[in-house]
Amino acid sequence: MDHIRLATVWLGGCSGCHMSFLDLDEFLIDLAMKVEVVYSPIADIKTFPENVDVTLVEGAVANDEHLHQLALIRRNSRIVIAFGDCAVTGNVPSMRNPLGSALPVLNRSYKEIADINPQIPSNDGIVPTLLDQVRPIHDIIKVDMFLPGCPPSAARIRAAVEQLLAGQATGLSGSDLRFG
Amino acid sequence: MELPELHQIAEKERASQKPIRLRICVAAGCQSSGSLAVKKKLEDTVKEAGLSDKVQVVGVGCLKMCSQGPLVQADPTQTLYAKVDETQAAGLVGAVNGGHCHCATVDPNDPFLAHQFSIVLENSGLIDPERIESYIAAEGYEGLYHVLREKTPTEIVETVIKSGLRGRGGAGYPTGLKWALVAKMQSPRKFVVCNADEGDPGAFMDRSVLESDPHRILEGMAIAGYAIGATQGYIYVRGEYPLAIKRLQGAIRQAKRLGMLGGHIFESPFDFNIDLRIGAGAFVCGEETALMASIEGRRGQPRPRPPFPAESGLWGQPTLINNVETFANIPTLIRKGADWFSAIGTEKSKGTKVFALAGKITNTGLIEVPMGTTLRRIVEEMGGGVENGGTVKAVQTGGPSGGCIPADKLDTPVDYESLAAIGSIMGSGGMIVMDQSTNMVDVARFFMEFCMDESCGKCAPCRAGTVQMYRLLSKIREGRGTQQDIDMLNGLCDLLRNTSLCGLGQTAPNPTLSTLRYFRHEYEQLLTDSTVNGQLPKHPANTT
Amino acid sequence: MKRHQYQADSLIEVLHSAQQLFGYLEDGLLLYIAHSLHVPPSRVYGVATFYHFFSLKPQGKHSCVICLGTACYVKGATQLVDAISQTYGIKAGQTSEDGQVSLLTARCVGACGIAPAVVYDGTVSGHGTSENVIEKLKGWREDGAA
Amino acid sequence: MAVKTLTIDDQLISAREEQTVLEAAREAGISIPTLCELHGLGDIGACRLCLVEVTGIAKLQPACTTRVAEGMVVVTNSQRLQNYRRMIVELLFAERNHICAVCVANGHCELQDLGLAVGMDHVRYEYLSPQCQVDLSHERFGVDHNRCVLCMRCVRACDEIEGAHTWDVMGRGTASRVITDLKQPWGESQSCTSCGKCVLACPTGAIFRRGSTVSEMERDRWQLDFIVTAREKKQWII
Repeated sequence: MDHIRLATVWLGGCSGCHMSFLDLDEFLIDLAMKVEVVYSPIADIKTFPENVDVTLVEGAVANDEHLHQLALIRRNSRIVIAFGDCAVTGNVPSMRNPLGSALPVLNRSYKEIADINPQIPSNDGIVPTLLDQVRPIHDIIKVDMFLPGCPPSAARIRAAVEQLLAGQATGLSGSDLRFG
Repeated sequence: MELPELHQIAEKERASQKPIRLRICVAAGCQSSGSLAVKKKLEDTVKEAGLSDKVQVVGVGCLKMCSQGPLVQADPTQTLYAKVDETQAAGLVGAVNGGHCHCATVDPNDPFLAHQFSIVLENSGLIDPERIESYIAAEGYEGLYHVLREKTPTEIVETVIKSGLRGRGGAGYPTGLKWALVAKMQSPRKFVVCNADEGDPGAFMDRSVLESDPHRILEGMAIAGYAIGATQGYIYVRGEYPLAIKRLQGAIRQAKRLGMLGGHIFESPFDFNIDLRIGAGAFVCGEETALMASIEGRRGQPRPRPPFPAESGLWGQPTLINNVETFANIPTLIRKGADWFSAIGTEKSKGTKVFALAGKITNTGLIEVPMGTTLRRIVEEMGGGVENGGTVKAVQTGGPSGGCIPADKLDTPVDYESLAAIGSIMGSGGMIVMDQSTNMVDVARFFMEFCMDESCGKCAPCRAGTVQMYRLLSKIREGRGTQQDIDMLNGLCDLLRNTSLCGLGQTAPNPTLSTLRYFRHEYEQLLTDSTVNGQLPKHPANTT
Repeated sequence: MKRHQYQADSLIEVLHSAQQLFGYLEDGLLLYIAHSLHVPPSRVYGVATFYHFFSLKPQGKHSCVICLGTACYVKGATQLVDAISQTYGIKAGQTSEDGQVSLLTARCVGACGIAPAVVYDGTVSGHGTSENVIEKLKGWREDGAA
Repeated sequence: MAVKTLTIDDQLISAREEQTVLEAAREAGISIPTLCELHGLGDIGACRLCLVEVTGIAKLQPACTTRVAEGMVVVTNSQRLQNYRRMIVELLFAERNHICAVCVANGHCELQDLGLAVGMDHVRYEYLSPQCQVDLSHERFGVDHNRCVLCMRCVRACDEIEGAHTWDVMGRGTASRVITDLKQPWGESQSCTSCGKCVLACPTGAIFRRGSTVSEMERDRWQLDFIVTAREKKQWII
């Protein structure tokens, strides 16, 4: 059997979900027998490849680059999984949403509390522009499976991955659905 | 007071009338077109011309054709003058006195007037709403007299059951059964409540009745009080209707003075008082349990039924709640009998219904027609079709709880069942005509915004659901919606209809559902062609 | 309040009267009402904010209420609101900076026959247009400035 | 004491006539999701999660306010009811800013538990992201409106059990907020007795003990029931 082509992506989030993924410990070795990691923040690959079987997306949609990435991910992936609360709900990054727009956040971080040279960084094409509202990824693209948790525990990730390996992504249930 | 005294008052009132009478509408619609100034001018003109013995100017209630206001009708010729202004006063006074004038008149054979059948509005435009004598001269309070002196409460309830009268507030619950339910409750205190919280945007039937013939409501309520064994009544009236409030206050005062309210009415053992409660701007208070909460001085939030108000209403006591138009039917029904009443209308919907005809229509105003009249007759014949020669696209009945009826369903008769069958409701009687320039998604969004603003916030589906539905409708209206959004909207409609605590939430989906049913293409035209899968939908977040 | 015999269930009537007397319902006034009627302050506040009629902030010298009932809506009442909002930079429910004009909207004033209806300081006027509404408000502002 | 026999989810059950469908179901070990209901407080039937199907009644009935009746046939868990419940829970999650990961009640939250019970893996509705205050003016407690679901338990606990009626609800619709006195900071409330019953009653992390950090806010809900029982039955007074 061919290896499953697996990608993991890190959007607006803390990378905790990836850390939790690493907590799979020895199961990672079993996994390595069956999957090929074709794209990941922990692998040095620059562009998102084509023909990906499964993509785990960590993080919320917070800037315009995330939008483009997601479009590409969806086009090139058979199954997209919202990986962790930020991807599923917006979570902590979305706590700025009640402020209405990105500007108050930028002002606070780059101007009001700046030690030297207060200015909002802007460089078209290099620094991605923040979106006014942070959104869960299913607001932007179709998502095939949701894996909530902040972060999802290794056991929960394993439950989801095993479903995928068995070829039946029926979704999690019971306490594996707990947010937070 | 005995019957001869009542007749005496009527006789004296009729004798005081001059041979020529100019009845000018002083209800709110015509008042805002300046009818009070016209009335003053007419009075002055009569006085100056030395015609005071012969000509009399009377302020009356609604003369129905509101778009032609200020309206003046002359007796005995019955000529109806339209859009009368102060400068025409002299000409008008001259005309009724044998001269001529260039005032615009309405043809008495105009279908708008000719097809009307008046029960509720029988006195509207004829009597002076500020004088109880005027109502008595029109046989007012005679029904109450006979009821109190000659009938038992059970007989009254039976008459109402037999008449087939159904609640005119919208849902159409048989009035007689409601009365019977409260009547059989054993309780030392019971209440009668008149729901005059006419909240549907685009409805002004109840206001016109209250402003044109307030005593009719008092009489109807007193009869109800006798029938069910209540001694206290409340009228819950919208704060937005200052004139109606003023006239009701005056009417209650006069009725008390003449002994039609208070202790031992018409020398019978029956006591009955009525107090006003002024609403403070909350649509949900039209819902009976919310209305009662509001009368008790609390936030107007509904509670689950059962228990129904008939068992446990105001202050936990059995309470009868009917709307203005229902009570307004009672005096005539009692006077003329159940058989007379039940001969009018259709098999299941008896009597007449008052509609406030408005929107993009030539003749805006108040109409009363027998149940079973077709929408086409109302809109096209009586209403004169769309103004400026346009064509009808839809008719909205029942306000935020009702639906939009497409033009090809205009042959539907107006009765409770027929309207429900096509996804609308009778409602309290607002009827808004829309022409081709109206976007139906806009209409759905308008009503959803209304329901969102008016949701009391108590139950979760209505509070949080109306906001989501409003957002989905806005999204679709602004061209950002997808098929998935329409599906989600449908799902929410189903949720609210089946799980909301009160009628507001349960019926809030109706305008959306009916437009989705009959004007789905208007929604689909607005959808973005992008599929969610793989492409970016247009989203405000994506444009930043 | 005396007229209502200090009954707790007369709260809404009392609030009506208080607003008529003072124009709006200030916190101190609400507290006074609460104590006099023996109703919890939070209840008084809850009731006062539930009903659209009651205002907890001072209103402008003049009020302009645009009816947004269905009949008025179909006949373009939202354009009147937009026109005023644009001209004076106030949204529905707000008062202009000079305290002259409060812009309000209503859910049907029952004058559908003369839609769109506008209520200027309590007087209903029919057939409103962006032009005649702005004209009327301009008159008020000039009176205020003079 | 009259006994009524009824059927709940195909199970024949006998209940006392003053019991509600919810109480009868619980005694029989049938769980129906609830949120605004709390034992010891008056029922208001507002959250609509406990709606059940009753044969012969067209409308769904809230189990918490519907009395048992002889021969009644109740279905508590049809596919249709499950769908509605999930939608309602999603609507609640979308209405305020419920960020479980940084909530004092994380792991001890009835809303979170409901998410599991109805099988919610994500929220399909748009998050409304309203601006909400956090009031920390009280020396012992705090209120975070981001996490309030307007169940009115605090209002009822304060009114029915403590008798202070410090809490009420202001505004209407989705703009409703729970308030203390004249919407003043809780710490300045004249009527509050600082009894903490509202803290015990709150189903989410909206009302909490100050100093609690993420996941630390646990409550002994039996205390409320204990107080009510003691007051009503007076069984410990000689």
